This record gives sequence, structure tokens and C-alpha cells, in this order.
Amino acid sequence: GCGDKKATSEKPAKTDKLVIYCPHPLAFINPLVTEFEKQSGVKVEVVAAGSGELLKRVESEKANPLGDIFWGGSLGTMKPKANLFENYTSVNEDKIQPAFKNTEGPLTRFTDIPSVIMVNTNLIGDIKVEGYEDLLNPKLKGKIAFCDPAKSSSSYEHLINMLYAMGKGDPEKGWDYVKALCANLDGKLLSGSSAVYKGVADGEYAVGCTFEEGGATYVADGAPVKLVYMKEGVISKPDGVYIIKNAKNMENAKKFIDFITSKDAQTIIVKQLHRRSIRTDVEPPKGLIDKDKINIINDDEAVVVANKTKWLDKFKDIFTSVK
Amino acid sequence: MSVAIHIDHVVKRYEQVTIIPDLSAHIKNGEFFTLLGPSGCGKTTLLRMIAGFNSIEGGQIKFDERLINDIPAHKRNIGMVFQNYAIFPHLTVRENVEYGLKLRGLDKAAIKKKVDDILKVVKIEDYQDRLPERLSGGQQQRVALARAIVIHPNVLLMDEPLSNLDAKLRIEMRSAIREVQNQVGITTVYVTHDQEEALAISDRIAVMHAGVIQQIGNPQSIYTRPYNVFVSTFIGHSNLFAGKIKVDALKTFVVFNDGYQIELEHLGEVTDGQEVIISVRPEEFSVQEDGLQCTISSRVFLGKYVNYKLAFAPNMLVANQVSIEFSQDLGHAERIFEQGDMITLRPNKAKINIFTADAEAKNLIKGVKQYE
Amino acid sequence: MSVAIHIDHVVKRYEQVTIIPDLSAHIKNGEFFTLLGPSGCGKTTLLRMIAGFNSIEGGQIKFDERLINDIPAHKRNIGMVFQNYAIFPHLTVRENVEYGLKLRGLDKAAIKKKVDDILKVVKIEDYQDRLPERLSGGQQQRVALARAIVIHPNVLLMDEPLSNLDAKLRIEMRSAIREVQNQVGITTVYVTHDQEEALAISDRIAVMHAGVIQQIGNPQSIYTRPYNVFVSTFIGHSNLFAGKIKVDALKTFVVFNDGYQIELEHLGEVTDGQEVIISVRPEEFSVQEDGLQCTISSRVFLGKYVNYKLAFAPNMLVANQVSIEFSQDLGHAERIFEQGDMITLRPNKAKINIFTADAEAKNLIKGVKQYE
Amino acid sequence: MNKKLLTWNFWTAVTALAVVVFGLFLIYPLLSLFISSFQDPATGALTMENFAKFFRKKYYYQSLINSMWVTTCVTILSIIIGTALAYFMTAYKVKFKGAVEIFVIISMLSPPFIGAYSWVLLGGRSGIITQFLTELFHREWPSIYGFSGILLVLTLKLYPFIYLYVSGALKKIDASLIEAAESLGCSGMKKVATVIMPLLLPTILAGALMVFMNALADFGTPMLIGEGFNVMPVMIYSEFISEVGGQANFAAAMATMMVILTSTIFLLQKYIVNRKSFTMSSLRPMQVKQLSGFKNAIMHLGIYVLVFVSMIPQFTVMYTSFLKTNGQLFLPGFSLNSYVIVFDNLALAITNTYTYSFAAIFIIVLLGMLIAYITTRRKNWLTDIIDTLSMFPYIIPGSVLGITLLLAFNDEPLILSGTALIIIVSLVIRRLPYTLRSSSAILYQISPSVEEASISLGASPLKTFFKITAVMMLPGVLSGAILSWITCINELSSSVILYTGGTRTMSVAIYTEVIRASYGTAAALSTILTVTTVAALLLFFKVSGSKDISL
Ligand SMILES: Nc1ncnc2c1ncn2[C@@H]1O[C@H](COP(=O)(O)OP(=O)(O)OP(=O)(O)O)[C@@H](O)[C@H]1O
Ligand SMILES: Nc1ncnc2c1ncn2[C@@H]1O[C@H](COP(=O)(O)OP(=O)(O)OP(=O)(O)O)[C@@H](O)[C@H]1O
Ligand SMILES: [Mg+2]
Ligand SMILES: [Mg+2]
Repeated sequence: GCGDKKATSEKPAKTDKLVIYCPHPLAFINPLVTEFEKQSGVKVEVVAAGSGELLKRVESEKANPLGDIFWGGSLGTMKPKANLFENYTSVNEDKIQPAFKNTEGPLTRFTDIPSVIMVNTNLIGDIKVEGYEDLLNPKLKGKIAFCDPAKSSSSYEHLINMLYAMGKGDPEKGWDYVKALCANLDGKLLSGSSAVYKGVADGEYAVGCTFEEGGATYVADGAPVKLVYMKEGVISKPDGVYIIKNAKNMENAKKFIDFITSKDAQTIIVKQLHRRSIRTDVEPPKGLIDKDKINIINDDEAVVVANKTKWLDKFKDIFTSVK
Repeated sequence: MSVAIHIDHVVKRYEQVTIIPDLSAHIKNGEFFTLLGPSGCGKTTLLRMIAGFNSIEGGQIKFDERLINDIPAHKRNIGMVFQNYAIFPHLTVRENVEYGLKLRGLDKAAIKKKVDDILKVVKIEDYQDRLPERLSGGQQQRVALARAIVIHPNVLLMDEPLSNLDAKLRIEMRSAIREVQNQVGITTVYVTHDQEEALAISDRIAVMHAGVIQQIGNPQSIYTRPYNVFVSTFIGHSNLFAGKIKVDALKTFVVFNDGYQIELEHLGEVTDGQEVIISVRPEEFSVQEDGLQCTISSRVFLGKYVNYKLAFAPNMLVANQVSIEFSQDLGHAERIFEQGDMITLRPNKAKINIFTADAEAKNLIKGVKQYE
Repeated sequence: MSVAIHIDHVVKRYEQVTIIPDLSAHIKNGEFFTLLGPSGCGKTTLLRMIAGFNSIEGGQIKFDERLINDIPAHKRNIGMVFQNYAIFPHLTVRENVEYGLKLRGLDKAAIKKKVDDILKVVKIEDYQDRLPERLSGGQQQRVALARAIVIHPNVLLMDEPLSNLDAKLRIEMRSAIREVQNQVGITTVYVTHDQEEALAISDRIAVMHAGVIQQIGNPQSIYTRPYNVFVSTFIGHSNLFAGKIKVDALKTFVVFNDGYQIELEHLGEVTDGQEVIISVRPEEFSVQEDGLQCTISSRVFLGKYVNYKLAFAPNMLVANQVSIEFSQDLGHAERIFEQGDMITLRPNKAKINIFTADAEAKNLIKGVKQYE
Repeated sequence: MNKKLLTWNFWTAVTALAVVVFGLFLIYPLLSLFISSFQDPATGALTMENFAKFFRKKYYYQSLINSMWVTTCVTILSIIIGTALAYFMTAYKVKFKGAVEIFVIISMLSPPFIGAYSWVLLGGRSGIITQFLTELFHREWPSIYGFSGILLVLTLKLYPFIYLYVSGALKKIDASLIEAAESLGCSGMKKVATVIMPLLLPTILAGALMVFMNALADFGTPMLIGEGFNVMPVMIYSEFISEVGGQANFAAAMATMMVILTSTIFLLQKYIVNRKSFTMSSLRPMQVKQLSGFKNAIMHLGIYVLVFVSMIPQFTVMYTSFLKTNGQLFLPGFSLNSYVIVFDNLALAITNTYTYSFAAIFIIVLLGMLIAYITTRRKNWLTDIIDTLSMFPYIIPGSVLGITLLLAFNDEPLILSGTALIIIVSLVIRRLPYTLRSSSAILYQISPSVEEASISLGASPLKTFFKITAVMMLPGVLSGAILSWITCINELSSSVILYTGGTRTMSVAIYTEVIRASYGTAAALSTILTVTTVAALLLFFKVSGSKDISL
């Protein structure tokens, strides 16, 4: 209530509280937060909402931050906003895989997330889906769950992925594929990341373009779905956990970063939450194929960042013109 | 195509309260029938039952031979003028009046002509494009009147349609109503509290009291030969004197308590010594040598005549009368009296009425009928 | 603690239309002042200006010496009875009446007593716990009346407060109003369309026409000596004859177009041969040997008297009159005439009024004043 | 002139209050938004580019067309259904009327996303109904997605608005007007069309405006079932708040356009209402009649089917909440597991929800009635502006409004962020229009002479307002207040920006689950919300002693 006001604005550095902004579902948050509370004795308050909303909050609250930790958000999204976050290197940095080191300062990596195609095994029948090319199959017309890349980061990652994969390393050459794909979408474009995996799992769509965890959860829960790692190439991007600049509970925030990158936490993540660890010493999750078996490709981050608006606009034009 | 209205033993209850216990009346085809009675006696209620807006808890109402108890209001082809006008606030004056005609599917030219005519008749043609909220009370009432008349209904029901008009306009509206009514022969049921109006305009009048019809008759008989004391005092003023019947061998007299007696030839069955109420209207007195002695206690000028309030010896009068009055016609008055003057007034024996002194207080004059 | 009301040159406009161009009147302390006029002439408008509900576009209104143009309505200590009743629909009858008293912070017992009294006076004590929707029209009107009177305001404004009541109740209500008014000395402005009521109840009457006051005077002078033809025909009926003045050496006559002439002693300035309008009221005729010849064209029975419509040679009359009437008092009638009878009527020379034949149509009788 | 002076003190104070409230909590926060819509994202220089861009790309302007089209259809359908239902429920005896009314109100109570998701479960490609129909007729059955789906879902969610407004007004119609029409030979539909509808027009327009704005602003439904049928709110939302990081200036430009568009519509509506409104002093309300035989059966059937259909999402949600789940997946069989998961923090969320909504509704009713009064009875340019302003928060996407509030009150001199106060402020600002509209609609119907009567008896305008006008308004206001309250309870988009751990509400909790597809727990929370709301409503009607909801 109103009484909090004073408390939050004048607390000294030593506190027993931590406010986490987090777009993950309770089922994901609860085990980790409980564990953290148990270990540290800090009382955690979770403010959950969409990552866009949370990011906007952080931006708006610059003058008087109300949160301490921003937990979630793909690296691609967060990089441009890095100035909103505090520099901090976790105590576990030496155990992190080389690709996922916090080189920027504020951007601690948390898990590794490849893009995948999710297939509903009940609906797919004998249609072969092994990669992007197979999505152009006329039999799948209107049965593909794809989100507007302007609205969903997983879909955006997919757009980048297909540009690089289908353009064979030159994103400009990938647009012909995008055009063909858009035609096969049959005017259907979803508005949120979760609509894709939820839609495929519920049988609304035969296939969907989503991120690994989104689909993996369903696989683990026993839904009639499977994951396909595009044979043309898969880009895998980490997401992260960040300390909000001038956080009121700075000490606890740092503790949390240390905890979440620790072996304990990462093990929970892999065992229970179907995500890939960024640590060198944690096994990949059961049920997910090894990363070496995936055709991993890389994008050129500089190009991607520079072209973001242009590419999103281009997608819009293509989508509206083929419709 | 007007109809006769037969009202048979109708009953009206609002929840527990019975407003009309058992009422019958037969209104003739094309007749102008007026309901007269004190405020709250059930006039509006009865009218609304005929119109179809109030449920009927018992008895039946027929239009000619057709039982209408269960026929919805809009199929009865009635015209109604409501006590509170009920003009459509969203329509202009002209649109209000056109409304019923349009529903009847008349062509435009015919509608225009009819509406123009009626607007002229009720003198609101100057306001025809106004919305009702910008009209005066009387103007609104005339819109309501025009709207009901213009459709030439079989039955026209009017609930105090002229209550907010000045005398001149009332008289004009009255003749307009009568004219339309005669032209197309509309059976009309009219509610008014204005007796003069009722007397002037009606073919027959029903006087109601507490949901019960006291008398039905033409204006003249209602006024001159009221069926009971209620009617006598309600229609026009009546001065009530206590008195006795004196019957001797040949003649019958009615005797006032001061001994003054009048011979009456046209009394019905009476017995010697029977107590009666003698009713004398204010204008039935004349200043004479012989008669009843009294003092003038106040005087009001009323245009055509002067109204005096009179003081009598208390034992002369029936109790609880608001005032005893003498109305002196100014056309013939030889002298105007002052407060305090003692005068002698002789009742006009051809005109006075004699009522029984019991609770029924019925008229004892021969040939007085309750329903005519 | 009543007040005098001074109305000086007030103007009222609704948007473009001027309803009251320039009106002045002075209402005395404790007086019963009546506004009389045709429907739509601006009576309600003027009343609402006094009450403070209509803006005043010009001129001023004072209560005693206090200019009230800008004093808000609720501080004027007025009581008002609205033409459409305006009872609070969500309050019971008793609560409606109590409302004003509660605002004045009276203690409970006093309120109860006052309300009980007034409910009895207006005869609605039986309905005191009902909501207004379950009252008849007349009952509602009485609630409105009680509510305004009970607070004993300085100024009581009433807009046709009795229009929905029957004659008996009207008379009772009238005396109730007068009684309260006399008791506490409330200056009362009363709007009515009922002339008889106006004549009976008022100290003075203002006759209005199209926003202009035609005459202010006591009832008797308004009726017997109207200032102009409008007043003469609006208050009571007047038969208008065309005529000429004849002045010879000693005497002044007024000559009807058929040559019948009457000597008048009390005329103001006239010239020989001047065209005039001669106004004779229906009751100012008497059947005589000499006089004006006419035919009876219809007859209506009106209780106290019989009203005949007369037919005259057209050149005798001023044009455009609805009817020419003779009203025969039944107390004195020797004979009742039939349609078609030819009769000779002599106007009562002491009572007839003579008006100029010009647009102003002013009364030529000596001593007739417009404002009294 | 006289009139103004007459009431200078109190009503001027109210006007001033309104100016302060809207100035501080609306104009001040929104100003920066409007300014930024004219700014270049990179340089901050003034430009029209953001607007130009909108009209260059079909992707954008098509969404405006889509929005207008679907909104118009929803509004028309809602008017038809809502008015018809209100008429039948008021004019005729309907069995289980109380229950029907509660259901109608409850069908509005559909927290964002979850209601629409129920429709996916039912009418999606593998939805229960679709599957059933497909098997029955052996042909592909259209699914819920796209235009017609949005139309269905929004109409069912929004017709109650019209219902509540109109049934309030119907009870104020003077029965003798209807009787007058009947006496002139008019009946049935004709009577409705020529007398009842025109008399209700101000109210219907007020309700229609609410529906229109609501449909235009709703983004949960099209987001979930739009499938490429892009609409403005989704567009603004995603440009402003997307995970991908949109373009704030461009989003601001779109929001500005929406504000201009809706203000125009609002002014138009106001113009018509002003011209088409009239006072009625209704002493005799409409009598409730008993329909008989066939007609009666048809009417009941119609009403029950309608109510059942609009309750389907609620039923589905309740049903879902008891399903056994494994993570995000529904399994065959029932369990209370979803309830167990959400049980932590539940007490806080429930207390918060009801504390905030009651605090807000109290302020809303008070402000709503006062502002309605000045805007209908004390018309001048200032009150006109206030009236128009009051509609702004209604149309600006809640999240955008939330952010502007956050930006405005997160710094000296007035730090409100993170407090309950800011949530209540946003509730009041956003939900005031319902009460305001219903209040002014009812005011149009109350004859001023009743107020004058009170003033003539010595009550000051202030007293008159509270003792007479307000009391007479209450029945009408109530319908708007219920809408305000229900939508306060449902309110999400701005709260989700403004809440902190201590101020989370039920709908925030539901949303949190929904965004990551944890529908079992969302359904459980939603069911708890519905049940407690019904309980609160019943309690309210019990305490206030009124039989009807809309009165
Ligand atoms: N709001 C308004 N706008 C324009 N004209 C109006 C308005 N109110 C009344 N009028 C006009 O002003 C004139 C005077 O109206 P007012 O109500 O004062 O008449 P009145 O003398 O009380 O008549 P009545 O006896 O019929 O009630 C009428 O012609 C009426 O049409
Ligand atoms: N809805 C109702 N419920 C209960 N009683 C009612 C209702 N409507 C009218 N009454 C009562 O029925 C009686 C008759 O009412 P009605 O309106 O018929 O009177 P009225 O003769 O028209 O009187 P007025 O001349 O005053 O209009 C009155 O005593 C009234 O109080
Ligand atoms: Mg009546
Ligand atoms: Mg008037």
C-alpha cells in the first residue's frame, strides 16, 4: 500500500528483499525462487508481465527504480537497452561456456535457446517436416503457426534464422523464402509468442515456429508434439538475467545473479525446466538432442542490429502483399 | 363507424385496494358521455380500462357486441387525450399529430391536409415545428387534443383535456370537439372536473363517487333533479335545510325548522312527519316578503352575479356544510346587500329538491331516475 | 414577513423571440395577485422570473427594496406550485411535504404537526405514505400545493395549482389558500386560466396578452369596467356592437346601427359621429319591449342560467365574433325561449362599456384606469 | 447570466476539481505522449513522418480499416441484442430474471485473454464445438479465428453494456407515452421503433459509445484469435511494448490518431444526444406484462439461449480450472491442482482487487455524478472540454496510459509509483466514463422542474443535488457504476505496468499465467475472481435492497 513508498525510496543498501521483473510463468519461476530464498534468506517479490511491458517499466522507472533484477529477454532484445542495467560479472563467470560470456558488462547469460519448428504429431500425418523448406508444402497452407516478428521475439529470431539459413549465409538472399512462406501462411499471423506453441500443442496448427523451451515443455508433459531442428541451420541465442541500474537492493540482486548462474540453479533448470545451461559443467537436458547434432549456424550480430527496422518493415510489406 | 360501449359489472383493484367495486354503464353510439366526480373517485381508472391500459379484474366491457376485455389497446381504434398530455417529447408538434395518421397508412397529401386542418382548429399552427418542451402548458394540451382527434377514432377518450386552457379557448376547443364528434359520429367519453363544461357539452353525464356511479342523466336532469344529496351538492352548490313532511287531507307540505312551509305537489311516497333534507340552490332563492330569514355574512363578486354567504339559525341546517349561499343575478338585482344585512329569501318551490334524511339520501320528487 | 414585489420594465427573450417586451407591475405586501391571460401569453414565464428560474434579460425585480435579479432562487424564500406539479417521484407524499420544513431545520414534532395539518387541509392525509406514481392527477396537484404552502414562504407563486380539481375541491382549496395566506400574510402571485376563480379569490388581477399587461385592477373593476376590448372579451363574454356617438347640445348618446340609441352620462371625451364599439355582456340584456331585435339560434342549459346564442343583422356587429350571447338567469326567467324565437333585448345602460373603434380599443367611460 | 451566478460557488468548485483531476492525471501524463508522436525517434526534431509512415504501409492503415469495421459491426450487433434484451426484460415477466441479470453482468467479467481462449478451446480448429460439428456434417467447419470470431466474442462480451444502460433508461420512460402510442393504434415493433427507441436514443448512444470505444480498444481478443486480422490496439501495443522493441514515437502517433478519431466520434455522439434529448418527468413507469403462450415461450427461449451462449466462456473457464494438468498441458480427469498452485499470494491479490475496486468505484460514482451534472446542466465551453477529455483515457490503450502515468509520477514532486494510490488513480481515470455516461444519460431524462421545486423550497443547488437529483439519478447511475466496477476488477493493461509485488491484483495474477500459456492456473484464478464477484454483487443487492440490477 501507500506505506511502502517511504520504505522503497529510502532503504539503505543492506536489505532483505529483492524485486524481480520476470516474464516467465510461475511454474518456471517458483522452483528457482524458492531455492534462492532458501539459500539466501532474502524475500523475493516477483513482478510478472510480458517482457515488453517489463522492459518499458524499467525504462520508465529510470529515475526511481522499483525493480532490482530483470530476468528474461533474449540477448538480441536487450543489447540495445544495455544502458538500463548495472555492470556486474557473476562469480561463476569462469564456468560459463565461452560463447556465453558476459563481455558487455551488464548482460549475464542465463540459458541457451535455439529456434525450433514444433510439429503436432496428430495433425502432421505423413507430411515430412525436417526444415524450413518443408514448410512451403502446399498441404501445410494455413496450418502454420507463425507470429508477427514485430510482436514476438521468438518469431523475430526465426526470421533472422531463416534469412541466414535459406540465404545460405547472406540474409538478403533469404527473402525469396520468406515470400514463399508468407504465401503459405494463408494470411494467418499470430500476435504473441505463446500463441504459437500453445496453438500447435492444442491442435490448432500442424506446425509452428517457436523456441526450444516453448515446445520442449510440451514434449516433456506428454503432448502429441515433437521438435524439429531445421536442417538448413539453427541459430541459438542465449537469454539473460540483468541487474537494473541503481537497484535499491543491489546486494541481493548480485546474490541472485550468482545464484542463478550457479551449478545448483543451472541443474534445476536443465532437469526440471527444459532449458539448456550456459555452464560448461552441466549436462544438456534429457529429452533434448545434443547441440552437436544440430546444424548450428551463426548470424552477424552487427548486421542484424543495423537492419532490424528495415527487415521488420520488409516482412510487413511481404506479408501484406501476398495476402 | 362509432360504437356503443357496454360496461357490465366491471371491477378494478390495485393490489388489495378496490377502486371500482362493481360498475355498469351503457354509452350509446355516437354519444358524448361525461364522467364527473371528485378527485380520486376513479374516473381516470375507468377511462383507462376502456382504453385497455388498466387490467379489468371483473366484469366485461363491450364495443357493440365485441367483448374487448382481452383486445390490446392498439387494436381498439380509440383516441385518447391523457391527463398529463403524454406528448412525444422527441417529435415536433406536427409530427406528434401526424403520428397516428401515418400508422394508418394515409398518403402524404391527405395527412398534410388533415393535420393542417386540425392544427388550425386547436390554434397551434404557429408552433407546428417546435419540440413540445418549448410549448406552454396549454399549448401542449392542445397538441394532445389534436393528436387524438385527428385519427377519427371509433371511441374518443378524454381525460381533462382542457384543464389548462383559459375560458375562451376552452369554449372554442369544446365546440371543436363537438363539431368533430358530430361530423364523424365518434362515441366520446369525457372526464372533467369542470361542471359547467360537463353541463354544456355532454349528452349524458355520469356522476361518480368512490368508484360507484351515483346517477346517469342528461345535464338538465342531473342539475335540476339530482338523484341524491351527493349529486346535488357535487354538481353546483346546494344549500341543505333540515325539514319535515306534513301531509294533511289534500296537500303535502315540506316544513322548515322555523315553521316556514311550502306546498309541494310532485312528491313521491312520503309519510307525515318524515324527516327530510330540503335542498335549495343559491340561485333558487329570491328576496321576498315571506320566506327564510337570514343574515349576510360575506359577499363575493363573480362577474355575472354576486355570491352572498348566509348565516342561518343552526338548527335550520343540515350539519357540516361549508357554506350557505345565495347568488344574486346582477342583471336583475334591485339592490346589492352589505355584510350584516338581514334578508328574507323565498325558495323557488318548483325547483327545490327533497331528499330522505337517511344514509341513502334519495330524492323524493316523483319521477327522478337514477339511470336515464 | 411577506414582501412587496416590484417588477420594473422586465424583458424576457428565448433566444431570438421576445416573450415579454417590457413589463412593470407592483404587487403589494400580503396581496393576492392573479395573472390572467390566454394560453401562451407568458404567465408561467413571468412567474418563473419572479421565482428565479428564468433569466431576466432586462429590467429589475425587487422584493421590497432588495433587488433580487441576482439572488439565487433558494434564497428568495418563495413557495412555488408548478404547472406540471414537479413532485419528487422518489419521495412519499409525506416526505414531499416535509422536505421544505426539514431544510428549515424545524424539530421533528413541529414538522409532524405542520405536515399533519396541511395534509388534512388539502385532504390527502389518507395517501400520505404513497409514492406519487400511485396518486390520481388531482391528488398529485394537492401534494404540490401542500408542499409549497407548508413552508409559509414570503412569496407564494402558484401556476394553475387547481387546474385538475373538481369545483367543490377547488373552492375548498381556494379557501385553504386564502386562509393560510391571511394567517401568515403571504404575498401571493397566482396564475390561472379560470376567470371565476380569479374573480373570486384575487385582491387584484393583471390581465396579460402576448407578454403585455392590459389592465391591473380589482376583480370588480376588471369585469365591469375593462380597460380595452381585449380585457372585455377575455374576462367573461362580451357582445360587441358597432355604433356611433351622437352629441347634441345637452346629452350624449350611443347609437346602434339599427338606430336604437341609449343616453350615457358618464362618457369621457367623445366627438359627435365618432365610431365606437359597444360592449354588452350576456347578462346585461333584459327582455323588454324596446331594444335590439334578434333571433335565438341555439340554447344551452348551464345550471344556474340558460345561455342563448343570438343572431343579429350582420351590420349591427363588430366582425369576427364567435358568438353573441344572452344569458337568462333561471331564478328570474319568466319564460324560456326556443330556437327561432324573435326577441327584443334591452342593454343595461348603467353597465355597458363603450370602446374606441381604433386599434387600441380603449374604454371611453369616465374614470376607467389601466392600472389601479 | 443569472443562472451562472445562481450556482457560482459549488458548481464552480466541481468544475475546478474536474479540471485539476483531469489536468494532473490525464493531460499532464499524456502531453509527452502527444508531443513524442510528432518527434523523430532519432533526433527528437518535430516531424509528421510518424503519421506519414502509417499511411504509406498497408500493413498499418489496413489495421485501422479492420478496427473500424469490426468495431462498427460489434457496436451495431450489441445495440440490437442489448436493447432487445433490455426491452423484453423490462416490459415482460421473465422467469429467473434475477439470475439472468447476474449472468449478463458476469459475462462481462472476462479477464483479458482467458475469455477469448475459452472460445479457442470451443471453436478453434480442434475446438470441441468445431470437432463436433465437423463430425456431424462431415465437412470442414469455420473456426473462431479472424473477423467473425472477434465479432462473436466482442459482441457477447459487450452487449451487456447496452443492456445495462438501456434497461436503466427504460425504467425511466413515462408509461403514458407508450400508452399514447398504443391509443393511436401503434403496437409491437412499430411502437418500439417510433416511440421507445427515440426516447432511448440518448441512452443507446451513450451505451453505443461505450461499446464502440471498448471494442476499438480491446486488444486481448484480436491478439488471441485475430490470426492476421490486425487491429489498431494490437498494433499500438506491439509498437510500444513489444518484446522485439518497437518504435515509441510511431506508437504514440498511432495513439494520437486513435484519440483524434474517437474524440470526433464522441463529439458527434454528443451533438446528436444534445439535439435528440428531452426531459420526461416520469411518474408512472412501464408496467410489467405477462406474455402468453407461444410468444412467451419464444421470448424465454431467446433470452436463455443468449445468456447461455454468453456464459459459455465462463463455464469453460470454470470447467478448465478443475482439469488435471501436467505443466501447461491438460490431461484427462479432474483435480484441484490448479487451485493449489495459485494458492500462495491469493489472499493478497483478492484483498487488493476488492480494496482498489471499491475505493475506485466510490470516487468514480461521486466524480461521475458531479461531472455529469456540470456537463449537462451547466453547459459552457469549459464543461464541454471536460466532457470530451473524460473520454480520452477510455481510448488510449491501458498500457500506454499506465506508462505515461508511471513516467509522470515516478519523480519529484509527486512520487506515486509503486503505491496503491497510482493504481486507484488509473482505475478511476480509465473507468470513470461508464459512470459518467450513464449519469449524464439519466440526467437528460430528469425534468429540471423537479430540481426547481426543491430550490423553491429553500434547498441550495448543492443540497438539491444531493437530496433530489442524485437520489433520482442513482438507479441510472447504478448501471454505469456496475460497469465501472466490473471493469475495475478486470482491469489489467495499466495495472500490469503499475503494480508491484505488494499491489498485485487478481487480473494481474491471471495475466501472468496466461502470457506463458499456463491456462489451468489462470482458469483457477479466474474462477475465484468470478465467484467472489458474484458474491460481492449479491451482497450489494441484498444490502441495497434492490431487486433489479439495473433498477
Ligand atoms: N424554452 C422555450 N423556448 C422558446 N419559447 C418558449 C419556451 N418556453 C416557453 N416558450 C414560449 O413562450 C410563450 C409563453 O410561455 P408560457 O409558458 O409563459 O405561457 P403561459 O402563459 O404560462 O401559457 P399556459 O397558460 O398555456 O401555460 C409561449 O408562446 C411558449 O411557446
Ligand atoms: N397504481 C395505483 N396503485 C394504487 N392506487 C392507485 C393507483 N393509481 C391510482 N390509484 C388510486 O385510485 C383512485 C382513483 O384514481 P384515478 O386516477 O382514477 O382518480 P381520478 O378520478 O381520475 O382523479 P383526478 O380527478 O384527481 O384525476 C385514487 O384514489 C388513486 O389514489
Ligand atoms: Mg384523473
Ligand atoms: Mg403556463
